[in-house]
Amino acid sequence: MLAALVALTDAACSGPGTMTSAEGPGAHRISLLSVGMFAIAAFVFLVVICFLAYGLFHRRPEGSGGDPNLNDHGGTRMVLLGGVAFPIVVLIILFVITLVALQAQAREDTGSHVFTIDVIAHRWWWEFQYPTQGIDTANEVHIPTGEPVLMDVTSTDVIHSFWVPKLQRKVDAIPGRSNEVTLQADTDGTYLGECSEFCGLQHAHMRFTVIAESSDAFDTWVADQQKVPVEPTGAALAGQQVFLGSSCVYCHSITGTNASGTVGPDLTHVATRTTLASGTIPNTPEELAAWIQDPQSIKPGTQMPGSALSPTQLRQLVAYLEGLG
Amino acid sequence: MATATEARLEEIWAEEPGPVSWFTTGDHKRIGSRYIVTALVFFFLGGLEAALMRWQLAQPGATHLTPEQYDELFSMHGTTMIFLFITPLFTGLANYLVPLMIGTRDMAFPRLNAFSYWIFLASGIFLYAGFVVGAAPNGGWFAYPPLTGPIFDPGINMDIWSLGLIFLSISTTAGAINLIVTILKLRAPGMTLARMPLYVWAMFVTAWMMVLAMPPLTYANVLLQLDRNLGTHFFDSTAGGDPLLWQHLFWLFGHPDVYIIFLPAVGIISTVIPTFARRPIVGYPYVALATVLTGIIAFGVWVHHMFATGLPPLGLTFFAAASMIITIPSGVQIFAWLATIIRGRKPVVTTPFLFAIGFIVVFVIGGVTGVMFASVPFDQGVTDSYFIVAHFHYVLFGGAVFPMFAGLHYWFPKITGRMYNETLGRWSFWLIFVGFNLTFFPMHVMGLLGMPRRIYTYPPDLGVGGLNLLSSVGAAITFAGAVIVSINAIVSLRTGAQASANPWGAATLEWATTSPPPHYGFASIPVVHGRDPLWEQPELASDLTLTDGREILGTTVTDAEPEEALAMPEGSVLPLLTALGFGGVFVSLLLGSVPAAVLAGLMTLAFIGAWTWRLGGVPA
Amino acid sequence: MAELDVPTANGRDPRSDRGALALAWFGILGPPAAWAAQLLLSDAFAEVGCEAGGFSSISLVLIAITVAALAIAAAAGAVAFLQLRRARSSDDDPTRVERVRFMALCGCLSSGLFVVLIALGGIVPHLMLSTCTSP
Amino acid sequence: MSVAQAEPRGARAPGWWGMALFILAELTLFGTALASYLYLRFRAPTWPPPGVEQPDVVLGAIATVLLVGSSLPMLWAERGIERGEAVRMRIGILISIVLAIGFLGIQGYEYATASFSWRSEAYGSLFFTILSLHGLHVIGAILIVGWLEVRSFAGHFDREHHAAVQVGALYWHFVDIVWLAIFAVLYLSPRI
Repeated sequence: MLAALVALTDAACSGPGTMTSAEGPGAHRISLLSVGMFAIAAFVFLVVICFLAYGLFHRRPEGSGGDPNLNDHGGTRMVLLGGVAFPIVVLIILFVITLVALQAQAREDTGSHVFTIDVIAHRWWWEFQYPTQGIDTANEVHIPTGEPVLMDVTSTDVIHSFWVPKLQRKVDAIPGRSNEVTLQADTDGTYLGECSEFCGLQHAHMRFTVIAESSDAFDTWVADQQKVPVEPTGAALAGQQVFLGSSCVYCHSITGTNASGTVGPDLTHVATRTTLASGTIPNTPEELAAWIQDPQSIKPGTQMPGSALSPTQLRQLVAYLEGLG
Repeated sequence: MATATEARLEEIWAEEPGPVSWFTTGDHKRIGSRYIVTALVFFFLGGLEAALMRWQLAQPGATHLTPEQYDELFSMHGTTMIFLFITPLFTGLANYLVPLMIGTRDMAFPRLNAFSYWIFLASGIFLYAGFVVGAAPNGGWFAYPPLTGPIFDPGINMDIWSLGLIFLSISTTAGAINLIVTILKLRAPGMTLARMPLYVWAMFVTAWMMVLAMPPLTYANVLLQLDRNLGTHFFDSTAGGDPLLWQHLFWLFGHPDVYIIFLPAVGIISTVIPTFARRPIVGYPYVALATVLTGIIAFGVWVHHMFATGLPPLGLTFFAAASMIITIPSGVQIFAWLATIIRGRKPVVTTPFLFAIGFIVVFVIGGVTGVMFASVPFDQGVTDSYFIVAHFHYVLFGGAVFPMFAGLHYWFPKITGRMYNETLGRWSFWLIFVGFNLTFFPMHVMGLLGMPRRIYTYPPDLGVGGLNLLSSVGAAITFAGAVIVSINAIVSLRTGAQASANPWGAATLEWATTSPPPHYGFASIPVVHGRDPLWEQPELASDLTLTDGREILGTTVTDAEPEEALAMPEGSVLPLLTALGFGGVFVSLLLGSVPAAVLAGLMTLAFIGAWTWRLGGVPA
Repeated sequence: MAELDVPTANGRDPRSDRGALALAWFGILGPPAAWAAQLLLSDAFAEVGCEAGGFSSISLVLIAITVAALAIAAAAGAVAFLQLRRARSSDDDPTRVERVRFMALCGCLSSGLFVVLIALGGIVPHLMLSTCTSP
Repeated sequence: MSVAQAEPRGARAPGWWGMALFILAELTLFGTALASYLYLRFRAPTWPPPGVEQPDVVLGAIATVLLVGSSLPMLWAERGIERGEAVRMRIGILISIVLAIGFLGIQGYEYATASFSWRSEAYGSLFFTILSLHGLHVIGAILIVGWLEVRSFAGHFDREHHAAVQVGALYWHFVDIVWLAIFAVLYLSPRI
């Protein structure tokens, strides 16, 4: 059974969220621990199955009624050895290994970090603030590869949980508390992140992406994000007018305009993001238009209301937003 | 002489004929069977909810269910299976069996027993009223605030949930107290603590855990109700409260509760295996003590449900140590069963025995994965993923429902007087065993692939589509197996062979009575000289016939030495009325009308006054 | 009282009887009580100590709590072991001796398991984790 | 040969065990309540929070004397019925009830004059919830003991048959003793 478990996991290693193919030090510790414990578990299971099979199938006299004075001398030794002695030894070893892993984790969290990212969980999207770089983005977080970044995780509404299966353990986002976890990716790449604490209707569509890139690629990304978007022209300008004239400004903010709502994500550089609605739909003009038109059909229960824009206004608004590179 | 005594006892312990006695009975056998049947109805409802969830999750991006419906389904699936199915069913089985196994005629408080059942039935209907008004509980079975707080779940859904659980805790606590006093005070002479059947030990420890575990849940729910309806700030972090307070209180109840579910199952297995291995359990004191220690340590492990909430690591290690050590008593019990089978005669392969063996295989898988969560970093990796869902179904479905099927088949002849159909029994076992593993084993892999819990859908690129389909197919097979069990029961009720008093040649006292046992249970209270009365003493009759009215024998706590005969009350309708009174109070609270609640409260007090009018005073 | 051929409570000095029973229950329930106290106190100190700035003597307090708990659990084990030995040589009626030996054996096993649990939970973490690693 | 049917009292009566276990459940409930109070207290930087003054210890002390004092007439009543003196029992119970009502009066006064409400802040929520939880239990105890009083007028209790009085008195003593712990945590602990 458990051998099948290990086999199945390896076979399905291709999944974006596979914990056992770790890419970060935190996840390495966990996958090392899990492989070790699966081995012990498989061994224990095998021992029990052998005893059971022997018990069921070895030949001995067939008794009719119950025999109360069959002595169980040998049996008691088996109970004490198998049930007490062997497990205590294994558990003490496992406990010490757990403490070693916990110590490594604690050293990692209290050690030095290149910078801190404030992770703020909302009802059903993730806000990432870079205080040192002065950036506020959503659902996609860029980090330099190979560098430990401190994530300061909290929430503004209900309890969520910040989890990047391939990189690190999960940590709950609890309103009124800030939990720290070190995020570090050993190789470049995009890593799937998920909310793993039930947080209401759209808990299933509250994903984010961690993009690990070389430090100079990271620096260019930071520079882009710090730029104030250039004045739009033509259809984009008309789109800006549509944006400023509609209810979008109450929830969203774009630097360089007077839209300063914080209920929804900051849209200053929304075009640079590869997905929209917290990892639910790809960032293409058609999907963006459909999302603006009727978000409830894509994420039923989301806080964003539908909009009654004419097709031309919609086209202009999409043009404006897609221009916010 | 025996038949005259039996006739006399039959007349003393008789109940009013016809349907009236349905509402006034205090007979532990009728109440026990009622508990079991009602719990099986909730088992069917819970299974339906599970089937709908598996239908929605069978392929990625399915839209069979809206998120709201899915949230209500998984919340009620968890709440139903844990609170309304498995615990009441084991309570009912204990109500039926414990008095017979300890050689007495009824529970210590027959009317309180009836009251517990009526409250359980009323709270089950109360919880399911949510579906009728379209606002079933939707916060999950552990309902973490602030999600279930006044701001983010303003509807009536979570009020139904938390008031329903406070309502149910009355029944659980009353039933547990009743069981403890019965086991302490009414054991047959000679049944010292060292000779109590292991099923009675298991229910004894379970009842103590119920008495100690329910208050934290009730208090947590009272705080949640106050936060939701009176504007208090217990879980509101902006005003000095803390959401983790709820998690501490809930899991201080939560983990003992999963052992409240598991220990009765352990008691059933420790009764079934020795019977079919044709020998007493190996290492009786070790198994009895293991049950007690599991129950005690269960109260010191609850923080392993909160390893990912950012508590200081040093604090977590205390609970990690306890979570590891608690597996040792379970290990002792498993090796005791294995030793019993090995040291016993050639096992008699019947359906209960098959379910017991299936239990051992499945529970060991659940147990070994359970130990892994005691290792803090690993738990922080997999908590709230489907790996956890796989684990707890292996230890709850595998660890409690398999033994339940074993117990129901094992005691079916005793309770109904009919034998079940063996071939149907085997078919149902293999279907459930295969279907169960097909459903829940893939979930281990889904968890490792990063599939979080409680998502109503998942994208195709997560790579868990195929596994989910496999799991849904498995669920269908398991459901088919359960249907065959119910067919087997219904068919055998009418056409099953007549069951003898002891069809399995078992050792415990309940098999000394006829099948089904008469109202008075034992013609004479048996005197016990060992752990396996029916194997050691062919002749059990004693001269303790106690025929001066409805009497049972009170005995001392540790050595069960006779003290005095206790008069038992007649059947009465007051327990039902009191339960309805409580129902009125809770419905009024739910609807928020204080005057109605006060009125219902006064009515309840009146019924309690009438009920206790004659208690502990000069006999009428 | 009933006149039966069943072992009855009379004919024995009730005070020593009750004393032996109290010791038997202490043997079984003493160790878990010590462990429960150690768990709650240590966790309270760990959480409070760390959040209130982590005063340095906290690990000293935790060690003291653990040592006290170990002492109680070991004492309970000793009491149970004594009763077990005395029961083996007792000539009391067999039913009572069986029960006394059963409770004494449970006392020894219970104290054995809880000594391991208290040591594992109390001492080992201190060696590995600095007391107040910030959450 | 049959066992004599007697009306067991004290630790031999199932009713006594039933009430003892119910009290164990209630102790766990109050234990959880006080633990929650201490949990939130040690998380808060200042306790009680600024702008909320400490509960009045003098008032609390008077209430404690009244309630704990009410156990004495109850004990006296129990000894009375054991000797068959029903009148002494009735008087004892009556005095206990009066003292308990005095206790509730002080609680009511505190509710009315408190400068904070259960709605204002976690401190207020905790204070009033635990107090009213205990207050309800005092009312429950008064009802139980009052019912014993009524039953004694109907001649239900005598020297041989008074198990209910012992059970009712047991609950009464529990409600008094639990108040000591609540008084210590709610009134005294904010001061240390």
